[in-house]
Amino acid sequence: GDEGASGDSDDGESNASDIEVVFIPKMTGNAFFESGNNGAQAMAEEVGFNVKYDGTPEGTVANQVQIINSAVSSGADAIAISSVTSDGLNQALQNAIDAGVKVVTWDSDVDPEYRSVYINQGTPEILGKMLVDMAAEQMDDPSAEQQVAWFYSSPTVPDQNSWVDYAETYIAEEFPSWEIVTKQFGEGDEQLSLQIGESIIDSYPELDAVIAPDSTALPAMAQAAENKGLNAEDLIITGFASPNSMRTFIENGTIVNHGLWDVTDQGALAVYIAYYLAQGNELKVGDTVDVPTIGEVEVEPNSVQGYDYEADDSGIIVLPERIVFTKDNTNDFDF
Amino acid sequence: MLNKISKWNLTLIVVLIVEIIIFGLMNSRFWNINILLTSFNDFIGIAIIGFFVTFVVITGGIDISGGSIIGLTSVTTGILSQVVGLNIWVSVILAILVGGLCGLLNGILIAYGRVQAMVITLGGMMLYAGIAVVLVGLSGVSTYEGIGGFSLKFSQIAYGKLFGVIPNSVVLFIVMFVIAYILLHWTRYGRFIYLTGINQNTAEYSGIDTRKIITSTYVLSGLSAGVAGVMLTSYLGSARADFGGEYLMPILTVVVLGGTLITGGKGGVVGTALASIIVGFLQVGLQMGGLSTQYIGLATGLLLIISVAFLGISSEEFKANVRRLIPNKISGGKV
Amino acid sequence: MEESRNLVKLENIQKSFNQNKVLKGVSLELNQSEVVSIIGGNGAGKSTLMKILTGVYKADAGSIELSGEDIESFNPSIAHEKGIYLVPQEPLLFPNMTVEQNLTIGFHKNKYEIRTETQNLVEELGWDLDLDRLAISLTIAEQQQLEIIKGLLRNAKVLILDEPTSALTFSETKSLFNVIEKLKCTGVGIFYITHRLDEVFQISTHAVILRDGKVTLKGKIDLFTKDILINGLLPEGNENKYTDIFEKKEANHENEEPILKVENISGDGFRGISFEVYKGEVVGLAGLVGAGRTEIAEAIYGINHVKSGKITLSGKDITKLSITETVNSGLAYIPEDRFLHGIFSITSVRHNITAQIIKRQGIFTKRKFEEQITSEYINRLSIKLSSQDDEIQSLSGGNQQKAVIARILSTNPKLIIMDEPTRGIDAAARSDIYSIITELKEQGYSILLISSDLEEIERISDRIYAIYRGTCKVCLGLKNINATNVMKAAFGTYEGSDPHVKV
Amino acid sequence: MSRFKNITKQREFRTFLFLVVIFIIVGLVNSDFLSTGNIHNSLKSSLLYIVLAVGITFVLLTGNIDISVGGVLGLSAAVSGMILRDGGSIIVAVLIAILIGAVIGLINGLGVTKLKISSFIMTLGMLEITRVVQVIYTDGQWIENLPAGFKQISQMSIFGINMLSIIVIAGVILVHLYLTKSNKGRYFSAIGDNEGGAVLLGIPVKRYVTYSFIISSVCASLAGLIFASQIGFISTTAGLGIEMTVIAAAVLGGVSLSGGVGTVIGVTIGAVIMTSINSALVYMKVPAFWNDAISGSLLITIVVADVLLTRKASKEAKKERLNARVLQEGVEVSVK
Ligand SMILES: Nc1ncnc2c1ncn2[C@@H]1O[C@H](COP(=O)(O)OP(=O)(O)OP(=O)(O)O)[C@@H](O)[C@H]1O
Ligand SMILES: Nc1ncnc2c1ncn2[C@@H]1O[C@H](COP(=O)(O)OP(=O)(O)OP(=O)(O)O)[C@@H](O)[C@H]1O
Ligand SMILES: [Mg+2]
Ligand SMILES: [Mg+2]
Repeated sequence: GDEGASGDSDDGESNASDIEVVFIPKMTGNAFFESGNNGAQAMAEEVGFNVKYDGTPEGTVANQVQIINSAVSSGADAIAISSVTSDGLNQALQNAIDAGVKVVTWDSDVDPEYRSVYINQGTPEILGKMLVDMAAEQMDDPSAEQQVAWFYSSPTVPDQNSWVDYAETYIAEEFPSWEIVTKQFGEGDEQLSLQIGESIIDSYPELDAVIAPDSTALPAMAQAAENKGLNAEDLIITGFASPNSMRTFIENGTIVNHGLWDVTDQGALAVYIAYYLAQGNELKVGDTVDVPTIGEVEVEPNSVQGYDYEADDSGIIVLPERIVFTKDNTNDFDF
Repeated sequence: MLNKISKWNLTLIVVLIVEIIIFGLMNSRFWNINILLTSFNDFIGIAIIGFFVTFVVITGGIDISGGSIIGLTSVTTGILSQVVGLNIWVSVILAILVGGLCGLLNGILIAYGRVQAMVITLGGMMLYAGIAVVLVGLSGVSTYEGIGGFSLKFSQIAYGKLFGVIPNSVVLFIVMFVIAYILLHWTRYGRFIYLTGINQNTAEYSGIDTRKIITSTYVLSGLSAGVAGVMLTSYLGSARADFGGEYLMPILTVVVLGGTLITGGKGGVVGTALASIIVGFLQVGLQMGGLSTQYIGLATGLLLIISVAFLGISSEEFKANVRRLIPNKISGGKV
Repeated sequence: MEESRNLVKLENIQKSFNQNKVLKGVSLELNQSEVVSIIGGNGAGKSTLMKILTGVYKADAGSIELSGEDIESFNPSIAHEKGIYLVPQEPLLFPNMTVEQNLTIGFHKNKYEIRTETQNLVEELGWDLDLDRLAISLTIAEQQQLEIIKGLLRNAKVLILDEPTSALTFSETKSLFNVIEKLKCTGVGIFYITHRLDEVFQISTHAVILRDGKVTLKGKIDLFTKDILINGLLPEGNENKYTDIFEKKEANHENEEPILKVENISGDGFRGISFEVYKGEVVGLAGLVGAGRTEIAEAIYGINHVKSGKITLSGKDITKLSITETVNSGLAYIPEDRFLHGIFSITSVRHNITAQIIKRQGIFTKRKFEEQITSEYINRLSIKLSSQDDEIQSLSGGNQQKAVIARILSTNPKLIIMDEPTRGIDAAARSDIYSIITELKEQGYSILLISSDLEEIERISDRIYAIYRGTCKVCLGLKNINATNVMKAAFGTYEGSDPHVKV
Repeated sequence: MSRFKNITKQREFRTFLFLVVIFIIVGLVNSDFLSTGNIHNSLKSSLLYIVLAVGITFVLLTGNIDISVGGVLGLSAAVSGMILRDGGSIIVAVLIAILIGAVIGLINGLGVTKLKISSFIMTLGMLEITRVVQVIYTDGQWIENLPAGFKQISQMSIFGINMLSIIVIAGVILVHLYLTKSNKGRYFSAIGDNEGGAVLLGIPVKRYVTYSFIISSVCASLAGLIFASQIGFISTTAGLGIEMTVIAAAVLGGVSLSGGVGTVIGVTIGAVIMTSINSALVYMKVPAFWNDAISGSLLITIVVADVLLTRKASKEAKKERLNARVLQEGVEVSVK
């Protein structure tokens, strides 16, 4: 019993400031998503629509479903979500779509049937390879025997695990002599992450590299190395985290590089596309959109992410670049 | 005693009505009965576990493992039906029994071992969540993707509607409430629960097998968590180990807000039912009113403190409590 | 006496709890070297009055004057400063502290000083108290001893003893009285609350009777006799005279099967105990505090298990049964520690009384039935309350005890073990309970009575077994029951024995 | 000798034995775990928990509970972290943190004593509130790039031992002496042991209960500072869920949740156990997805074992005492 959203957009004369996009992170209180939100809010300001940032600190499936339901009930026009699950939101999103709410995903996708566009920072292949390469390029001889450890948030998060899965196949192909000695989890808890980080260093004295594709694990790992008096020469530490949280470690030589994509841009793009669709515009594979402050982006088919599902109104926008932060460029970013 | 309890329940009803009025004024969609009924889906788990945790709390114990039992039963349902290939209903029943088994372990250690309930169920919380992850890990399904692909019939558990109007979650809420109410307030068993909670020693001397009574409340609590786990799995369409992890505090909140004395001996499920609806609607209402979910804790916290401080149970209840503790203290035998 | 200084002056003290007007204007004085006994039925407000005097409760109206000084705002720490100390009716110890810590806490005095003082005092009293034990492990009698010592150590100017002897036997009581006598000589003023009228005459200088929230009689002890006191206690217009006669009949149990047969049981705290209880008789277990009577009773009831020996109830072996099973076989137990084992404090009197009977009533509880049972017993035992829904903890101690007895009686047991059933119960209620016991006897119930009250056990037991340091060597038949013999037996110095004891 | 026997009877000693057993078992699998380096590390990682647990012990002793510690930790870490990041002095940051703790503790304490709200509810509400206030105050942002000088504090050593550890251990010992030896210090456990008795003795119960909440919250805010200094950045979820771990640590260390029993020494050992479990699993090189299952069963095993041992000991004592009173065969002659 809800025609508000679709009714507005059908008229085509809706006012930008009436449009509300609910921007949903996996969890709140995480630097990565907060930065995404910063970008989203800036875009909303720039263009003149409303963005409501809505998430919970725990970031669980049930919470996200509840937030989607509320967004639909309260009459939002579109949602842009970073999903914590690949299939757990399906029904809730279907309800949203039925109610005329536009669905965009960013950072972490859902089943493509249940959204229009996915703002993709890079496929698991791209990101998995990137993680391995960031470590490999610091090694004197990447093809020699190396002991490598994985360190990220938990065995149940989808995206990090999917990168690591791909990275492991990539290692098997490219660097068969590497040995994965352990895979540890910090549960997104700083104190635990620091402690596990120190324990990794102590219990694997021969360790060559730690790859930490998690925004809590990476700074904690670097802090652990710093506490132990290790620098990048002794132990390679790399992974994904925002440049703000890693700058001191780059500057004092604890680490050499780490990566991420520009999440502010990603957030901004996600809400803009959501807004664009909510205005009644259609986006088809192959279409291009001119996005304020970002430029022109193109909708690619779902197949770039390896999906079978193809539909005219369902596609992927891949962020143009991912960034490797080093001493030279880290000061150019603020997120 | 009955008088006092129903006075508190009356207060809760007033709070609920005020809440509905205020939220409706903030966003008139809130008065849409469908929205209110569907929102039961989002707190049904909290409510039904809350009913039986109320039993536990009345016996003088506490059960914080409910959340992780949800995850475990969800995974069990998924593995049994999707990996092992059992009939879905058989899997559901087995999964609920697994929940009961977890409760049985808690109960035996607490009642027969006389260990403090808080610690046992805390350990249980870690253990059951851990087993869920291990199960997934060992069953060969990817830990992070969740087990999906459930049949339509199964998803009807959560999405079906009685007479095509009343969502099944509301029906389940009512059924579980009635069961809990009859057990607790009409039967001899319920009376024994109260008596055990008031003075376990006296109950023991009166020929009540208090250990069985106590154990049984944990079993019921575990079973209800199992039911909640199945419900949530159906609702979210996939089985994951981390389902329910965030329910810990909300469950306790609805129990204590419902007027059950945290030290045992007093309380009831009517309060818990009302409190869970209040907290559930509060969430939806504030979200629909435009508040981001991460700020809702402020409202819950204030509601909790203010209502308890100013509206009723506090002073008398507290004094009664102290008086009760004085004579009992010498015993030290109470868990 | 006349020139002695006034210590306490209570003027027109009033106090009510909710609707219940407990004190309706009580005035009371205490001078140096006086022992004022306060007597009154259960729920008369004695404890309440004393709690007001120590600042635990606040009086609704009235004034308190201490050593001639008007006290405006009052609380327990001021009371302490002024040298008022209350030994409460129900011990309020710190269970997880040692006896010594219990003695020293809140006491600004050197630990060693306290230690020696305690030792002297304990020696003087002849009580055996290990300073390193945890309070939690003390029996109710020992707790009471500890509370008394705590009070005596404080060098209080005003000492309030609220039923200090309710759990003590005659020998401990005697030594306590000696100490009180000494304190009296040093000028301490004492309020003494008791239900044992004999004690009143032994130690008090004055007596006060509290009834219906007012002082009805007040004066020097020489002006009173026991009868005057008893009459003063009775409600106005009550013609029911106390029937002090308790009929006992010599019965021959030669060819009868005993209801309870205890054969040579040993366990923790007792060894080689044998005795029988026959249908329709009251068998007393006499002994000193710590003799092990409670342990024996608990072993029979199934709380603790015996190491050897055999217990049979109407021919059925109940040696290894759990409580639930012994209860089902027709055994009932009134525990000695009411708070710990007797009542369900925060629920209604009705739920307390029906806690056991509902077991036989099918799965669902029946409110009508419960109300009926409850009112039946409220009438039968004259339990004083305003409604069945009253929380039991709002009743006075004696009425709580009656509710416990009601709970036990409602189950129609074959044998009732009563461990100190009249502890803290007023004279009127006590005689109610005695007549209930008589009635039960007539109906063929059997009773195993454990009591530290010499008079009580002597008066109502048909036979008495004496427990001395965990052993039972003496049985007194009807003819041999008298105060001297019971006392001797309890001290292990009785020579003869009746044939029932099988050594 | 008897003194030694006395020590072995103490609850703390048993907790300590559990700790030793854990270290030995893990040490058998990976001897590096027994290196001084790791022991030093374990202590360092547990500092945070020790401070929290010692604080909460005051509240638990009085028979109350404080669930809000995680929230206080997060909030004070965030506020003082922001001051530090923006170039404020360390002293100011520390004072502000303590002030925040004291104010929240006071509110908790007054809520419990004056408004008579059950401590569980009061602090549960406070937990939710502080979390949100932290999000609002930090605008959801992490506090990053704390000054190196501040981070350095947690890494300083004296004679090769971490300075912070020395301070904390010294503090624990002082608190222990206060709670067990001083007249006033014993009030806390007296209140939890028997509130009515405490009132009767003229102990200002409400005042001391309020103190206990203030102490607990101030400890939580100090723990927040340690957190900030050790970790170097503060997320908005700092300390999320930590309250349960801390309560578990306290219970492991022998504190009874019904009040009156427990010492901070035991609690400290409990905290070290709770933290050591985490690194132990890394050292044992079990796949990490086993972590929760193992820590959960370990926790359960320890408390159950402990309760059974305690029960056995007290049963023995009771038995001994009872039997000491029983007239023995040989003595009988004189009676007959
Ligand atoms: N805290 C309380 N709340 C409500 N009512 C109370 C409270 N304390 C006492 N009363 C009531 O006050 C009356 C007097 O009680 P009190 O304990 O003073 O009696 P008492 O004379 O000491 O009796 P007993 O001889 O049985 O100890 C009783 O009716 C009791 O129900
Ligand atoms: N719960 C208990 N914990 C530890 N010790 C106990 C406990 N109950 C009893 N005792 C011990 O048992 C001894 C015997 O006490 P008990 O009460 O059985 O003797 P009794 O003959 O029944 O004396 P009373 O006349 O006081 O009833 C006590 O001195 C005490 O040391
Ligand atoms: Mg009294
Ligand atoms: Mg006894």
